[in-house]
Amino acid sequence: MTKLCSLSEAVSRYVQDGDSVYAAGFTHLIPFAAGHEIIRQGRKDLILARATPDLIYDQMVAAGCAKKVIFSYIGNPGVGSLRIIREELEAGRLEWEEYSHYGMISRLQAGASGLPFFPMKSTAAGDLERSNPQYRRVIDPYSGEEVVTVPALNPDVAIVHVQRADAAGNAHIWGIIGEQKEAAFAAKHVILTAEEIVDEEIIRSDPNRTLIPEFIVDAVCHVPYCAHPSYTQGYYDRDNAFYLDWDKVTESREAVQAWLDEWVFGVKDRAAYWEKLGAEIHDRLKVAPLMSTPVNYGAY
Amino acid sequence: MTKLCSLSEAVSRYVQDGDSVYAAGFTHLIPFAAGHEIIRQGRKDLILARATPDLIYDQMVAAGCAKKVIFSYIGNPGVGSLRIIREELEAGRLEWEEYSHYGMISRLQAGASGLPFFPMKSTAAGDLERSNPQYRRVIDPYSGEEVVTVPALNPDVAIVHVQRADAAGNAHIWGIIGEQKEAAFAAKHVILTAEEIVDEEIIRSDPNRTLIPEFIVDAVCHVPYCAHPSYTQGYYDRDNAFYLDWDKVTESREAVQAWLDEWVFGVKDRAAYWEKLGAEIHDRLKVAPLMSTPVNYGAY
Amino acid sequence: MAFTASELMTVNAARLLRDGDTVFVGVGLPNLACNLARRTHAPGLVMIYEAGVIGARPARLPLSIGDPTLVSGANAVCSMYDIFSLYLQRGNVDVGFLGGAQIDRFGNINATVIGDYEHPKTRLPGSGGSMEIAAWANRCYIITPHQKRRFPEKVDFRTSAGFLGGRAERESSGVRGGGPQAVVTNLGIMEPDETGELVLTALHPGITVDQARENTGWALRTRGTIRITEPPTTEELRILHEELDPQGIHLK
Amino acid sequence: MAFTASELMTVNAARLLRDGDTVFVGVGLPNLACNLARRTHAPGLVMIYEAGVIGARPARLPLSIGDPTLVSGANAVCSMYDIFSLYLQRGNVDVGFLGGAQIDRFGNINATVIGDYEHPKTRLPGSGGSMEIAAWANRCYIITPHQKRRFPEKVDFRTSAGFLGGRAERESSGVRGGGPQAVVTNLGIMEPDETGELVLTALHPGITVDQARENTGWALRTRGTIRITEPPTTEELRILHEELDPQGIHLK
Repeated sequence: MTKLCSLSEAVSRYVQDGDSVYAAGFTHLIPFAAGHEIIRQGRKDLILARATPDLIYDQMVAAGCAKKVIFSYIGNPGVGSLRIIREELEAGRLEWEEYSHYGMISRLQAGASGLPFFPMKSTAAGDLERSNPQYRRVIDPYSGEEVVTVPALNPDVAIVHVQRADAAGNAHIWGIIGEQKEAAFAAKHVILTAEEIVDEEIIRSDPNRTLIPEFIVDAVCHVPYCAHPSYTQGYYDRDNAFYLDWDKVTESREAVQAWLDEWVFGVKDRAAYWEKLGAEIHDRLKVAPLMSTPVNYGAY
Repeated sequence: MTKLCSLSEAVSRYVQDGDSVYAAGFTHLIPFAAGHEIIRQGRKDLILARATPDLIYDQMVAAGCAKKVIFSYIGNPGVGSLRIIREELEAGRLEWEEYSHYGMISRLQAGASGLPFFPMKSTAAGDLERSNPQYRRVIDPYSGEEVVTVPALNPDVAIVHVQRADAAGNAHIWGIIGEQKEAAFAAKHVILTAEEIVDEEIIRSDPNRTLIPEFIVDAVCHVPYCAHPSYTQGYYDRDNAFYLDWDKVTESREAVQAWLDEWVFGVKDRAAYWEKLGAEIHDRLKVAPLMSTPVNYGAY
Repeated sequence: MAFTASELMTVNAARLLRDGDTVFVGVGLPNLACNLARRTHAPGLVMIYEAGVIGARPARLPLSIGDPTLVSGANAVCSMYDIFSLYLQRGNVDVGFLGGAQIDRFGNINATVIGDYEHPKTRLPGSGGSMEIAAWANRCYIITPHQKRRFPEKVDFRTSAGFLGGRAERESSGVRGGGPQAVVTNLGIMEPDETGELVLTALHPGITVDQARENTGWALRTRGTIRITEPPTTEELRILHEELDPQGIHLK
Repeated sequence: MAFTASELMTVNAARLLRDGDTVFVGVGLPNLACNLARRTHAPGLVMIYEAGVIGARPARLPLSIGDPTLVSGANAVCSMYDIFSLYLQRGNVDVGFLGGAQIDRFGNINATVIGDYEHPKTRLPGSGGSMEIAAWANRCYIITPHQKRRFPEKVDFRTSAGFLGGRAERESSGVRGGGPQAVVTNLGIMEPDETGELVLTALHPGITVDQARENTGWALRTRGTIRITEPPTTEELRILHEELDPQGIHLK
C-alpha cells in the first residue's frame, strides 16, 4: 500500500503542537527539510529530542517551535557551540532534560523494545545522575550490585531520512545508522523521507539492508537533498562551510531571522531550497561513486 | 593480521573440556563441521548452549561430549523430536537449563553488552520462571511494576559460521542473522568459520554488512559447506532429507554410533565429508544466484 | 464432499485472519493458512517469522521456520533479539498462531513436559517463541486436532499463558495481548467465553456436539446456537493443493 | 626549532598509543594523534568512532565525528546502541581520548556547565559519549592546553569520572576502566600518582616547572625526575602537515 505524500502533508498530519519529536540521525541523514517544514507550518511547544540537537534543532528553537529539548550533546559538530539553544538555556527560556549519549540511546532502545526502562552499568561520574531525576537505579538480582536505569522514550513522532525506500515505507539505510531504527520503532508515528523512491523489488533484493519495515511507517515522502547541510552517504557530502557559517549567523538574532526568512519561509519546499543553493554548492557536495560488492541471496 | 588456521587447530586451541560453548545460528549457518571436529577431538563435559540445539547438539550429546544443555527449543525443526537429547533428559543423564527464545537471546544480549542481566516484560505464563531459578524479577523504578530478568550468558567460546570473512576476521553475514553477532560479542573466544575467505577490500566495500569485527575473533577457518545439513544463504540449500533421516537414525543407539563412525570419525575434515556426500546431494543442494542490488557508499 | 482434518483446520484458520493483519507465522498449517488468506480475502497480510524475516514471499513451501526461501525476496530480515523485542514485545504483532501437546480449559498451553518438570514422563520441545507470542500478540489462534489427551482440564505445565485461571487473572497480570481468541480443530471451533473458558461455538458440517464433548477433557459447554462452518470452497482447496502444498507435505 | 602547542600535544599523545590498541577516537587532535601513531609505531591500531564506525580508513581529514569519509572503506559500521554497549560497555575499547572545559586535580572532567547546573553561567555541550568513555575504556588520555581556568582544584560539574575524590574511590566504585593515564598539554604531561592526583611527570623542551605550576589551579606536585619529552621528529611533522592536515585546520 502506498503511503507517498508530500512532506508538507506529512507534517500537517503527524506533527501537532505540543508533540514530542525525534528527528533522527547521528551527524548523517539529518532531516533538515522536515525541520524547515515544521517551522513553516508554525508548530509550537514541541519537545525536541535528539542525541545531538545539531543545527536542525538550533534552527527550530530559533523559530520558536520548541518548549523543551532532550539531548546528550548540544554542540555544533566539529565547530563549537549551538548558540541559540545555549542562549535559551542560559536565559532559562527553554526547558531541558539531559543524558549521556548512551543514556539517550538506551531510552530509545527501551522505547523501541516495548520495555519500561533500560539498564546501564554505572559510570561513577554521578553529577548528571543527581541532576536528572529520570536517572534511577535498580539492584542487579544476580550480583546484588546497582545498575543505572533510564526510562523508555516514546516520541509522538519520529522523522527518519533514508537513502531509498519503496512506496509502502520499507527502507534501506547505509553508512552511519546511529539511532534511526530505534527512533522509528520507539515512536507512535513515523514520517519517512527518502532520497529515492524505488521499486519494492530493489528493497526485496537485499532484505538485510532494510532497517525500517513498512508497517511502522505512516508517511513516505520523496525529498532529495533532505539532509543538507548534513549529508546522505553516497548521495552528497556534508556542507562543512554551512556549519561554519551558522556559527557566524547565530552571532545575532537579526541575522538568524533573516536567514529563516530567506531559506525557510522564503522557499516553498526542499526542491526550491536546493535550487536556490545554486550550482556551485551542488558541485562542491557531489561525490564520486563507490559501490558495494553485491551478495548472493540465492533463488530458493 | 591473519588469524587463518585449520578448524582442527582452532578447536584444539580454543575448546577445552568443561567449556561452555555456543555454536550459533538459528536454522541458518549452523557450524556442523565444528561440532564434528569437537567430537573427533573427544571433548568432554561441555556445556552446550543454543536457542535451538538442532541436530548439531543431538550429535554432540550422542558422542558423549556434553554434561549439560542450555536451550529454549529442543526440536528437530520441521520434523519432530531430537531423540538423543530427549532420551538423555528423560533418563536424567544430562543436566539442563531452559528458557524461552526471548529469554535465551536476552541472556546473550546482556552478555554481549557487558550488562549483568537483561529485563523482559512478564509473559504471565509462570511455570518456566518458577522452574528455573535463573529467572528473577526486578521492580521497574518508573511504574513500580515487575519485569522479569535473565542473567548474562558469556560462553567460553562461540563458534560462528559466516558467508565471507577476511583473514583478520571481519565477517559479512546475510540471510537469517539469528544471534550470531550477540554470541560472538558475548563469548570469551570466537572461532569463525567461513564459506569464503575474501580480500579485505570486499569487506570494506560494504561495512554495514560486517556484523563481526576482527578484534573479537580468535581464529578464522576456511570451511566450505560447514553448515550442512543446515544451509548457507546463497551458497547451498538446507538438506531436508538429512533432517528426516536423522529422525530414523536416532531410533537406535547402534545406528547413531554407526553414523558417527562413518560420517564423523570416518572422515578427516569437512572437505572429506562433503566429498563423501557425493554428486547427487551436491546437485540437490545447489541454488541459482539471486544478487542484491549494490549500494553507493561514495568515494569521499 | 468430505474434507481432511488438515484442510478443515487450515481453511477455518485462514478465515480468522483480517486484511492488514501482521501475523507471527509458524511452519506447517499456520503457514498454509496465512498464505491461503493472503491469496483470498487478506492480500495485505504481513507475514513475520520468528527467525527474523518480515514480509516473506516464499517461492516454495517452507519446510522449516528458517527456510532460505523465506529470506529471498522478503521485505526485511533482522536479528532474533529484534524480532522478539521491536516486533513482539513492542506490540507490533496482531496475530500469533500456537500449538502444543496440551491446551486446557482456559486456553493455557503446554509444550514443555508431560508429567513432572524435573522428572518428565515425556520431554517436549519447550517454549521456543510461544511464551512471548501467547503473551504479547494482540490475538492468538490455536490449531490442533481434537483429541481428549490434547484437551485436559488443566495442563501439566503452563508453557504459554491462555487466560491462566480465568480471564480476570490474565487481565490483572498486565500482559498486553488479548489471549487466545479461537481454537480451530478438526471438529469445530472453540472460543473463550466471558470467564475465559473455552466453549464450543462452531462445528464443521456433519460433526455433532457429542463428538466434540467426547474428545474434550473437561465438560465442554456450548454458547448460543452452534454455527456450522462453511465448507472449504473449491477455490480454497485448489489454492491449497495446487499452489501451496502440491506435494501434500502438510495436507494429508 | 620551535613547535606549536597543537603539534606538541598531538605528537606526544600519539606516542602514548600502543600497537594493537583499539581506540575510541574523537575529531580534532585525537584523530590526528591516532592517525600519526598508525603511520609510525602502531600500524595495528584499530580506530573506532562513536558514530558507530570501526576500523576507519579516512581518505581525507574528517571534519566531524560523523564524516562520510570515515565510513567509506571502514571495516564495519554499527548502531550507536551497539557501539556503546557491545564495544565500550563490554570492555572492547583499550583507549579513549577526552577533552573538556575543566579537568580537576583527580582527572575528573567537566563538559557540562560553568557555574550552577540549573542556572549556568556558561552552558557547555554536555557529555556526549565522554561519561561512558571515561568510565569504561581501559586507559584514557586527555589532551588540552595548559591554562589555569582549565585546571581547577575541583570541577564545577563532574561530567566524566577521573579518580573521583581519589584512586581508592574510583576503585571501590567498580567501574571497569583504569581512568585517566595521562594529561597531555602544551607544557608537558601530567600523570596520576598512587592517590590518583595529577602530578607533573614530563615537560616539553624549554618549559619550566614553574610555568606548569602557574598554569594549574592546584598546588601542582612533581614526581621523581621530570622527563623532558623528545621533540617532534621531522618525520612526525612531515606526516602531520603533508598527509594528515595539509590545510592546517587543526594544527595552527
